[in-house]
Amino acid sequence: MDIIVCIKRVPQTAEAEVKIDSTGKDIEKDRLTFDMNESDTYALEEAALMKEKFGGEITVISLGDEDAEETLRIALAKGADNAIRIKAEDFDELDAFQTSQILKSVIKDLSYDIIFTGCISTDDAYSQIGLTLAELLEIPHAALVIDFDANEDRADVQRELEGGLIEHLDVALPALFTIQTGINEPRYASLIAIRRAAKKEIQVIGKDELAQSEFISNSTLEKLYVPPISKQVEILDGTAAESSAKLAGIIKDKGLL
Amino acid sequence: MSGIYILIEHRQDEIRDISYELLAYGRKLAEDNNTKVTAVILGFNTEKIVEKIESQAHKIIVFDNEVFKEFNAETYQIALADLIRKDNPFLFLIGHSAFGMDLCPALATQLNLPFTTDCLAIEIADSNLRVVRHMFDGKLAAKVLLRENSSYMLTLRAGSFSAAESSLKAEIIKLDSPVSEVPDYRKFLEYIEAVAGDVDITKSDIVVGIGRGIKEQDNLAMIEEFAASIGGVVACSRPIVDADWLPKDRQVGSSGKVIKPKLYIAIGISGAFQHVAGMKGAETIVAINKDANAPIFHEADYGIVDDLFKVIPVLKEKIAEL
Amino acid sequence: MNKTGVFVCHCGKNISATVNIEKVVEEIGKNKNVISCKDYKYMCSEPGQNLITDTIKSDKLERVVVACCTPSLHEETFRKAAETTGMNRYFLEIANIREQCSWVHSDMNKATPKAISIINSVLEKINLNNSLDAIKVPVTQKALVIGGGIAGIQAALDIANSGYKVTLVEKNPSIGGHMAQLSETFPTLDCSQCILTPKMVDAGKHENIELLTYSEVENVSGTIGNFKVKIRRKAAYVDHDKCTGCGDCTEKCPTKVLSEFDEGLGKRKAIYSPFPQAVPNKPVLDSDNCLYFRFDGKCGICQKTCLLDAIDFTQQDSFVEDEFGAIVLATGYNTYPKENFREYGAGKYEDVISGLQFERMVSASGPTEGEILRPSDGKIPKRIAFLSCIGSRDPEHHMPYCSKICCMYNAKHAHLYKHQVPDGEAIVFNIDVRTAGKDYEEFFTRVKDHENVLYIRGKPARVIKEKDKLVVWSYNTLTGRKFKIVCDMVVLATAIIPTMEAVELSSKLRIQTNENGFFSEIHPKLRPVESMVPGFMLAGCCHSPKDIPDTVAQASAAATKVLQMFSQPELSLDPQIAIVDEDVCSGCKMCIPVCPYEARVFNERKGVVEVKEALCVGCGSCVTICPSGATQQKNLQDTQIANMMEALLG
Amino acid sequence: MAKKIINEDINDEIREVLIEEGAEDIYKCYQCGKCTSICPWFQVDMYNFPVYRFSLETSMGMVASSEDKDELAAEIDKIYRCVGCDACVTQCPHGIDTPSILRAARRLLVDFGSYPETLKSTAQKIKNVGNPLGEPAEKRADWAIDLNVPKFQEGMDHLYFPCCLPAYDSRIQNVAKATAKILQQYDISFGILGEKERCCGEAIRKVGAEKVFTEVCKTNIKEFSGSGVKNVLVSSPHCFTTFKNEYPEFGADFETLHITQFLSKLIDEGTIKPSKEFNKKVVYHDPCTLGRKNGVYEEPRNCLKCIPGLELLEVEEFNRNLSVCCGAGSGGLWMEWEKNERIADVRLKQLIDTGADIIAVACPYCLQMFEETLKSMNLEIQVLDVTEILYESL
Repeated sequence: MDIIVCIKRVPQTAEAEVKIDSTGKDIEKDRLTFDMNESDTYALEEAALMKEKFGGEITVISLGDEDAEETLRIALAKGADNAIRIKAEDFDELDAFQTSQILKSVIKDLSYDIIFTGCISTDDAYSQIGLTLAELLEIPHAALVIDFDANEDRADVQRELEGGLIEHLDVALPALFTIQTGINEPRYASLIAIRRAAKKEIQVIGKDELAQSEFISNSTLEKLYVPPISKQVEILDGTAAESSAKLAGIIKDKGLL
Repeated sequence: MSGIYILIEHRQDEIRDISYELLAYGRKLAEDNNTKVTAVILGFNTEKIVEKIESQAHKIIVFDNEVFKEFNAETYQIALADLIRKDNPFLFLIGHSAFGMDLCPALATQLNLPFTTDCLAIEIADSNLRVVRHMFDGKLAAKVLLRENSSYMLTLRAGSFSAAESSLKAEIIKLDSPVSEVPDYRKFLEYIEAVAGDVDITKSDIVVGIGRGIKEQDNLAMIEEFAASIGGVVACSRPIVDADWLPKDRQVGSSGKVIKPKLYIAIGISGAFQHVAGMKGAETIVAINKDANAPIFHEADYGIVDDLFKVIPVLKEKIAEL
Repeated sequence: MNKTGVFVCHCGKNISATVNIEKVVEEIGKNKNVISCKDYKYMCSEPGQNLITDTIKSDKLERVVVACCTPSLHEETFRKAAETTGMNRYFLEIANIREQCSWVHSDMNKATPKAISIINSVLEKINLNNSLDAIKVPVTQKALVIGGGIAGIQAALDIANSGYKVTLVEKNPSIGGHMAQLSETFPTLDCSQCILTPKMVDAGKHENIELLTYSEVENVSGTIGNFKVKIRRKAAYVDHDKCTGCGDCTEKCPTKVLSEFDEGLGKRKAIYSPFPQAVPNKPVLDSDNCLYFRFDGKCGICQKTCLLDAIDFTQQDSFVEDEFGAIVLATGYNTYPKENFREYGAGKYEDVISGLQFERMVSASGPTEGEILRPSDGKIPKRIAFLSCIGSRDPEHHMPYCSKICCMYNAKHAHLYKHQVPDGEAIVFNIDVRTAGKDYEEFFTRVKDHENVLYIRGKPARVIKEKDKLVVWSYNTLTGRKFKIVCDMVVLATAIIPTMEAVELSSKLRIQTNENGFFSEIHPKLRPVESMVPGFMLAGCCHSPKDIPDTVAQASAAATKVLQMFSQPELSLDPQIAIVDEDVCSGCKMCIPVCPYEARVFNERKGVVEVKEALCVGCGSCVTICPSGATQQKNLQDTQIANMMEALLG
Repeated sequence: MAKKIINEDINDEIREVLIEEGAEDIYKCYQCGKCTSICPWFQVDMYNFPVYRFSLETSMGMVASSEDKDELAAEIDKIYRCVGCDACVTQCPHGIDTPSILRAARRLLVDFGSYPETLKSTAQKIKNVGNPLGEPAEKRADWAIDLNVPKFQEGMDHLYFPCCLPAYDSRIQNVAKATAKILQQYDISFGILGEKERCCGEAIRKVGAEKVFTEVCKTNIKEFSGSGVKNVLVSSPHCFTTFKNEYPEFGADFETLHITQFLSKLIDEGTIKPSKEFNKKVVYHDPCTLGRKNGVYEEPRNCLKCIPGLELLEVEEFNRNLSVCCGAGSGGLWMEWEKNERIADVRLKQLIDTGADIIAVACPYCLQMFEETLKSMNLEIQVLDVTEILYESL
């Protein structure tokens, strides 16, 4: 069973101070750490589990600059057999839709039974690439998968809905699935795998090598700004009864219950 | 402008909150832009659902067919593609939910519509459509301009808009389903409910966290009661798990679970950074602690500096009074 | 211009693997003095030596250089061979191209030119060598043995039995050493005292042996064949000529101190004989603890008790001076102080004892009369932990070497304990068990299999006292399990170290030791019992940790080396010593104090310094300090050195 | 799939890489296991940590090498158990530096993101905002606001570098405050760098995040030399050891003293003479990094002994070089191990059993570790820094 996993190298902003750079359209990245997008790590692990079950090869693809090879190499150490980088430096700014089209132009020529992507990237948070890609490749899809199993030509899939409800599906392969975090326990890379990965070749594909050279953009990011919310604790004083009453009021007003 | 279409999300005969929010926002947009709101319902035996939103839209388009009995992105996609091609609405709005996320990008792509996801606001000016959305773990907002087109598709974030009453009387149009059979390549099998009794603190919108400030195991009952009264679940910091008062899966923190509820009430938790790492993503954080210097107050939106044993019983009453 | 031959040895592959012999022969052949240059696989073998002698004869060589290993190994071999042709032995020199070249390099391209320049420099030296004759000195046919343990006793008896006089010096009041302290000996378990005491008596009574107990060597001068030795006889405050060893004084003495012989487990009196079988069995008085000395003449009970009037509080240290032809060093060992092991509570908890203390405990003559009892409460320990390698094999903190005997005595101790306390548990904590020795592995196997002794692999890290028990913290590295083993007693197999006396002697007598303080031998395999200073032989644990069989064997071997010397009336000494050009010497006398061998005297009449040939060893100190250049070393004159340097650097 | 339980060969490549990263001691091991029974984990009944295996396994290239996911996770968990207290290093007959062997493996793992998430996040925070708590840099000097502590300027005698915990943690800020107040009381010329200060990086280097360490190290050195800092006083032994022993290889040129060393000197000189009685039984806990690693045993005790009324207790058997780690070193502060798997519990019990009223520490990590652990114990005993006690008595 051959599996393709699309991964993205993203800045780790959860614990960081995020500052807008001088273009106003991007963030200052020099002090940030970068790593594989969180849900992509689960997607990769799901692929590794499927490979353990069925054999076959895992190919990871990332559209990114040279640094993305570091992330691809991590993927190679954690179960992938092949890695492809599509050179982001060959393109101007890309939106999610264009990215999907570029990925499609490479993936369409590859052999695969399953494509896994993360369900969302933590940087721009669109949740678009997976489904767009599935549509472009004209294969079925399911988003937000939290449980996955497969046999030769069908997948048994559970999607996470709101409120603890789960949707149980049966999907024909080949298909694309966007993977939710928590579906599995992503593995560590062993030192043997790390050394093996360090020596593997990463296939690099430039714009010229793509079958297509024009990709329609859906949207343009005009500017970034700090949303006008700041966290400052509001101490509710008074007697226990007074403070409780204030709190109850706030909870009600904000519709938190 | 050829109208604002809103896809109604429903499950097990209940309309999801997001749909009411979208309808309210859609009506406002329609008013501003001098157009109409059309709700689109796909389902089977949809009378009750239609009834519920009759007053919320100018028009309701219904595909009532057994194939739409359960949500299936692939079946929905076929029907909606057909509808949108015919009607070519200016805006097609879907909730940014498990439902919308599983549908919108594929549908829009099929139709070659400019689309974007997880929007918090929409600005329509001249012939341009701009949206506001969050990026980088919600730390920044972005203004995004969509490719100019006569028709757009967007998913909108739940909770960004308030639902509102309305007194419209929708024109109801029942259309025949362009699909008669659920395609073999994606089949709905069942809904699975989370196992009753099992508390998954990551799934709850309201979490009451307790720390060593509760002092004795016997006091746990009082907290459980309080949490139940507000529809929340009880989670805790490390010392409580250490003391075996609660199981490990209730622990919030770097070694426990990371939770992002709407409301987190930290009771008797000092706020060691290991704990904070697990709950800082909560939308609203309330801290109740008698130590005014407890670091938890750095994380909280609202704080009560008082003895928790005094506050909790009263708070329970006050909330019940609402 | 001397007709010189050069012989290059391959030393199997030792040299030829790194040095291009062919190239060396070719290059050396170009030297103006060299008329023949040959190579051979093993020059030291008979055909190799024949090659040299035949060439000397056929080519009428006047000088020979052998390029091979270090001169300390085969210089003598080749010089002897050269002498057979009638050549003066000092016309043959060694160029060391093994230790100084092939062994320390790996790059043939660098080693080969280096070998060539080494040989060239020796060619420069030998060109100016003179013919020399050995210096003959008479030998004093009397031996000194320092140390009266089993090694010293055996060496003294072997020499004495061959008809030569021996003086045996022992620092303690009795001979016998550590062996007298032991209980049974591995692997045969015969009683230590039973095999030792007859030898002690023999030594004490031997007509050729002069026993100087309670004595220490103060000073040694002279050289091989003729040492002058000053020995301090410590004041015993007992006139041993009068004393009969009746023991009354000891019995009456009111002062009790910890007994050194019992390793602090028992007590002795201030006037005492260390143990009943002591030789000589006459008491000494320990003035540090004696009430008479400590409180200004109070007490004196011993004096009052002694009917023979042998107690003499006025006695002073006295000195004996004598001459000896050879000296046997048998200064023995100490055990490394257990107090160095805070992690094991040693020195803090009474029930953590050393291996030697355990020996005293199981010895029938010991403080408990052979009963194994806990020092803290006198109870029979139901479980004993024996900890191996305590201070041994610990280069980071203690001693890098293996103390060799501990594995065996641990097994012995476990065996003795199990025999005494059959329901007790003996646990030996070890890193690995080393039992190389005749019948040793068999003994170890027997102890394990038949006595059910538990061997746990793993070095404990802590011994912690909990209530009246000792808890040993250890990790079994074979099962991968943690253990906190509760014991009644812990026995530490502390490392064997050289004695303080050996350390003092080595600096006083300039006898080389290794980095751990054990005396060094000339050659570890071929001359293992001779010290690097001529005339000093080595016996027993002062050379390295040893068991009794090895010690006795080495003692006899040392005695043989002494006897070999004594069997000839004269010794031939190396004539490559200093000479003084009396015409140049200004008589400044700077050389006199720098000579470590007192070999230089000022001739008042001539106003110049002269060399005492029998004492000079050719160390060269005088040569380097002489401001006028009057002092030169024979066959290593300044001009020779300058020429060698030029050949090496030019 | 069946697990393969045989290693078909020795992996010399991994061995060589690890040696390059600092595991050069591996061949010295003779498998005696003393390291394992001196390791603080030995005293944690519920956890088995065979320290001695790392040398041999590294020399066979078998560290973190399992092809089985769960087994590998367990192996990596083991690699991150080491708290770097150096108990094994100081007791090993061959002086094998096992923490460095583990750090070599950690360095490779960190580069491939194969290390515990909590440490990953700590590393990120240090890189992003310069402290492991993720607090903003501009709040770094907030502890000093009420004290009028000046910013360091050229010409001042000392830079006081409080460490991230005393700078941000509301409890531990008191250590920085007490220190500053003592220094002010005796007119010591000193200043702080405030928001220009970044974490010293000691712990994150031990975690294996060498790149993050190098970055903060270089930034600090640049800041120090730019400000003309010649002498640094630190509250944390971790800052102390890394400034003193590790920064010089990156070009640092300043002297560092732990605050107890500095105060002890003032006490010996007679400058500081505590007058107020402090009638408490105080047990001193030797921090590994101050004691075993840097041999500073007596100065902190000196700071306590001079206080009238104070009765100084020792943990018998476990003091000075035989002290037991609090568990916070080498990233341990951010790891949260299961109950019954915590070194801090073991050490606290030893400290409590002395009958002391107060546990005196000289390290913010120990303070944090003990405070956190004590909170769930419901005991009267208090944990204070030596400087806090000393300040009380002035």
